[in-house]
Amino acid sequence: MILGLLQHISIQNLIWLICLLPLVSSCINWLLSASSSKLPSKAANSLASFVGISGPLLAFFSALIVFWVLTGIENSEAFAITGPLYQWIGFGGWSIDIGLRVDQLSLVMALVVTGVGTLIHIYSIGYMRGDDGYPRYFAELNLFLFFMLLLILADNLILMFVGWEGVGLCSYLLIGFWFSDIEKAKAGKKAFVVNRIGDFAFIIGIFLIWKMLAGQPIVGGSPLNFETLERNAAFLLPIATPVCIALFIGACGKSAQIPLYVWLPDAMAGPTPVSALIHAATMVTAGVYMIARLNFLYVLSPLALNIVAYTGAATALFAATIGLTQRDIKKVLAYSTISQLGYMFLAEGVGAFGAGIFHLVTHAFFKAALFLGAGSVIHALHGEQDLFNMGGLKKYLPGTFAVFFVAALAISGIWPLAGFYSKDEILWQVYERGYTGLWVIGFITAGMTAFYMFRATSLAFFGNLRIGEDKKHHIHESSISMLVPLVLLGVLSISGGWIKNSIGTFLEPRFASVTLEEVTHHENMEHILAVISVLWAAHWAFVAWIVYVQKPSWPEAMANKFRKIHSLLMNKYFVDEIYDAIVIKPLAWISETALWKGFDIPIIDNVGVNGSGRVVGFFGKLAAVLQTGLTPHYLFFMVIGISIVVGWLVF
Amino acid sequence: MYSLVIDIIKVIVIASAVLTLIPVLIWWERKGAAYIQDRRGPNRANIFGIRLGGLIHNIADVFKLLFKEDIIPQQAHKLIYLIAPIIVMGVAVSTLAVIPFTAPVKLGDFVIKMQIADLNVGIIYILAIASLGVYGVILAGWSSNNVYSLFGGLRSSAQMISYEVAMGLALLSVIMSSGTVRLDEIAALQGINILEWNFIRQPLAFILFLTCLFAETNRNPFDLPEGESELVAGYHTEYSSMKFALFFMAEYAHIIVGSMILVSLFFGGWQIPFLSTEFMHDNMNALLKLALPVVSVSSIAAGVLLMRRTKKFGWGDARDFEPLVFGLPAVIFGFIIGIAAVFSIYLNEYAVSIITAAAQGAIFLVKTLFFCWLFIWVRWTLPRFRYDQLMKLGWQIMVPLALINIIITGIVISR
Amino acid sequence: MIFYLIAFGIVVTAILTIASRNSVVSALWLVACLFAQAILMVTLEAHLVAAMQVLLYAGAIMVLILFVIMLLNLTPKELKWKFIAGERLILGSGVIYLAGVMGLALWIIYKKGASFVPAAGGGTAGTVEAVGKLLLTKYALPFELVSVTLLVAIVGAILTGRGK
Amino acid sequence: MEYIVLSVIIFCIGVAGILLRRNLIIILMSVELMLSASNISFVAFSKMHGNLDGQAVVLLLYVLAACEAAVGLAIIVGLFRLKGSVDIQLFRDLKK
Repeated sequence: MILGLLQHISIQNLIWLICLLPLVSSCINWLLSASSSKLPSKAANSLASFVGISGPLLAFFSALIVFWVLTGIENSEAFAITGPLYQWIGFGGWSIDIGLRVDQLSLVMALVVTGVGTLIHIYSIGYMRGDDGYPRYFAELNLFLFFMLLLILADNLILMFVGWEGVGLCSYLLIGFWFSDIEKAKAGKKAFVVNRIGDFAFIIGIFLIWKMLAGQPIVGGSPLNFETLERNAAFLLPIATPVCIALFIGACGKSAQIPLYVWLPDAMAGPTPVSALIHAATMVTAGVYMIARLNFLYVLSPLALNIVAYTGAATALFAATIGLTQRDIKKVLAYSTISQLGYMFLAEGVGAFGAGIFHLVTHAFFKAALFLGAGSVIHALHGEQDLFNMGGLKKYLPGTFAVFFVAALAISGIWPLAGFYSKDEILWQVYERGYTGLWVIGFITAGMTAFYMFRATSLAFFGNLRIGEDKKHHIHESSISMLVPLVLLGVLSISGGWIKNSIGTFLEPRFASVTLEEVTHHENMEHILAVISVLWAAHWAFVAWIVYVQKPSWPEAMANKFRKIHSLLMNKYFVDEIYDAIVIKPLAWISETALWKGFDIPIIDNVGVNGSGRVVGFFGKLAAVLQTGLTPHYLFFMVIGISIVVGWLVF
Repeated sequence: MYSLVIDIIKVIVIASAVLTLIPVLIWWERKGAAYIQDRRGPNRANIFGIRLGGLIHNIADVFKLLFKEDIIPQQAHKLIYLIAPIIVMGVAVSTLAVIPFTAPVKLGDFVIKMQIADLNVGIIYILAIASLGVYGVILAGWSSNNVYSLFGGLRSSAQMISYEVAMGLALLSVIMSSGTVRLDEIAALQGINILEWNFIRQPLAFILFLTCLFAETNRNPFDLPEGESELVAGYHTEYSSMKFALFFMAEYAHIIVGSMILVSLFFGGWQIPFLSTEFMHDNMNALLKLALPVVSVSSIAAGVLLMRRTKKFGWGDARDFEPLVFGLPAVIFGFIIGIAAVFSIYLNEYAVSIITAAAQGAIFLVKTLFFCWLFIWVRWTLPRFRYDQLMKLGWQIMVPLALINIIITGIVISR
Repeated sequence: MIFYLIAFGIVVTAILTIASRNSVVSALWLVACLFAQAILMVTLEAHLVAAMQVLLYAGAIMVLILFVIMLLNLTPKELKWKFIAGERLILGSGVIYLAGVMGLALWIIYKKGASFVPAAGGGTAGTVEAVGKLLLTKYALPFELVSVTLLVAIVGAILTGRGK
Repeated sequence: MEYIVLSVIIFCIGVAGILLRRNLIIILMSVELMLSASNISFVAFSKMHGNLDGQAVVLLLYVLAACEAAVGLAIIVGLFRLKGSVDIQLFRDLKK
């Protein structure tokens, strides 16, 4: 039947369908949201959830069909399908098209985004039940999915930037979903503003590319098209370093790397499925994806690649240390996300783009599982997020516990779960390419990851129940609509890593250009390192379990002993305060005294706006003498004017 | 030079013929009304006892109107008050210019079109002139300086503008199916077969046009501009004497001219059913041999029948011999025709042409009079519309119907 | 010769149009003027245009204007011949303007010495078929645009005239 | 050429009417006069150039004249409702 259907649907249309289906359901949900006061809320909500799920689900199926069809094509060059729809901007022989591009890289991303996105949508039905803004929630979530797919499938930088900005907007909307709470609204604003810094750098990067390519005898169509860029990469050699750095700053903003990571922990203010979808699985990986997409550009600049690698490693370690001490379960996961994103950048920085993307995929699975598990816990405890108020939930929430535990094992890198394969691949690539220092950092971070993940698991699910009596009898396992996605994600967390070899070969054509140096295989070394890192992670996981379950007094003691370090970590190295002191305060002062009181009021307001008004008013008063209010007088002037013009023409 | 003379002759003949028809129509209306209301109608006025079935009444009317005092209201705008009836009458008569009365008459090499002016804009000329007709009414109403008159004038102008739209649209479908705007061509195109005349081919247009004609002539059931139960006498309330007579006559002139247009457009004009011009031309002598005895016998029989009524009532004065006025000439006419038939006179080509034309003209006249009778018939049997009903009918029923008709015609002729 | 006769008629009726005290009389003079113009167009072989001039201008537009005049039923005071404010200035300038334009026109005629010469070969008889064909082929777009304009004008007139 | 001069003269008479009269209806009629003046020159040019374009344009102009009359009269009626007069001198609310 599918084959019969496929004969009627061209593959190009299907690609557009992937992108547009979420937009359609978003539009319908916006309408529902706008008219929700007129509809019975129950009907509106069920309609909203139906529409909200069917869009991503159909998009996922479309992506699957595209995948299925395209893997049947032998020729890997023909794999890249671009579908330009129409010219968007055109000038002087240059043009920017609206077009989508499906190749191995974007297809993998699209599958992950639509797949995980669909699961989280289904989860949201249970999680958001009874919320006032139910249709609005789905509308925004669907809109996000649309922009994310646009970002992924775009065939040129400008359209990608549209998606880039769109996901930023949706992130802002969803972080501040409960905008009546001023703190949450502020968190959304913070995410938006911080992202803007990165976006600015991104735009500058695009401009630099444009400037460089202008006037060059480029081959191919639209100059910002990825394909054209790849073919003409040689022209960009002189400015590869600044371009790559500028684009990387953009990636830093979106993917929460030092120094622009500060928004991500605050972004936990949004609903937990949003955190899972946007701030763990999809949007934050946009930077990783962008660098992988532009790998042909990055390989031109070893300096930029090194910057990427070192920034990634630093972020991984830095965020992991903060994660050690956080009390809020979602904050722990947030710092964990930052840390794992650091891993991905580390991989890309050393030139192992495939490993980075692979980690992205597995991370999407287990981090989504962790977040949804945390969401399930929070849901069960009626909004309680403090780890030290939980404990012993294993008994009450067996399903959630199983998934959370498996996902924690996965992220820690225990064989044979998903995280092991991807993280080990990264560490091995780092080691193999000679970045031994970075490998050490990554190795230490892996241990920390295992520790803080099992700290969180232990505090939440083992030991005694520390929650207040009043909330105890409310504790219940989540509904089926929440559990099914959880379990599916758990299964994916287990099995996601087994595709390591096939995904490597699958993605290879995209990264064919990346050959930093001749890589020689050390089979034994790889296995030895793998065993070491599994043992290392397991060791720290066990330590965490001992410390937080068997000897609950130890953490207290440790904290007292290393009071300064602990408070430094507790307060996230005071980064927010430092930013406040060196950036925000001076900026606010300059804005107020110099720009507002010093320039805006006296010059723009008085001279510019009111002054021009006064000048016009003065001449207006002069001209008002002519205005008698009598139509014949106006006609008289008109006739005189026409007579003059006609006289001018005649003579 | 010849053509100018012929034109002048045509104008005089046609105008006088139509003007002669007016008193006949007035008489007919009176008698028709009486017949419909089951009474006798005018039958008192006489000349030496000869009443001609009330026809003498018209002569009495003329004398009355001629010698009546001509009153011009003090506040009236004198010039316009004077001009208005002239406009009405002039417009009514000037439409005659494009009506074809017979097929073109061939006298040797000389072809005379029996049409005063052969304009290439045809129907549009009729519409243009008809649209001027409203000026007479509206100016009469305004210049009288009488509120009722003014209302009559206003109603008339609104009514005429409204119905002109439907009229033009109805005519458009006829023009479309005929492919020409010249009246003579439209009349000629309809042929001698009754089933090909336009009232069969364009039934909706015919009904719409007929209705609009009633409205344009201000006749019942559309006589709101003069509706005597509401506006005394409408726009001619203040008129008297011969000025009133002009309005009065113009109404009947309108009816006659309107009927003529209707006949030309929808009822084959001068076409005699099943007898084409050429056929008559070629076989006129044979036709006369057939027709003349019939005419002769029927004329004598009618005359004898009439004369048998002499002295029926025994009044003892000239009235007793009244039937002789028509009966005797009929008998004499019948005998003359009979003699002609017996001696079988042979007609030359010119005479044949003229007789053909006369027959066609006669048929045209008969058709016209039939529609004049329709006008009278409708007037005395239908009630008057209310003004809003009138407007609704015009704009919401007739115009859409006319448009639908145009669309249907377009579909049919484009096939 | 006949042209000068008609032209004289047109000019006289036009002047009477703007000079009449009573707007009804004025409208009638305008009708006469338009009628005279129609006759002028007949002499130029523009038969359809002439018929349309009578049908549309005299038959429809002027009837509408008369209708409105009568509907408004102006008082005698309204009918007085009144100049607008600043009359001397405008009257003076108007006269100068008229004199100037007419003088200019006459001067151009005198200078150029050109006279009206009809194009050779004819083909300018404005029959319904010829003009209609032109309207529906070459001028199809303006024709449609004018129809839309008419529709807009109708809607506008109804909305404006409906009052409250 | 005579036709053009006639057209110009009629046009100028129309302009004079607009400038000098205070009655709105007469002003409207003056506008119509100006429009018809242009018709004369169109028809004359049509004859002069030996084609029918001028006449076609005149037919379009009639429609525009009808539009103008309809809208203009509607405005006049509205103004009359407002002030009870059609004296153009009364309508100077823009000055206030």
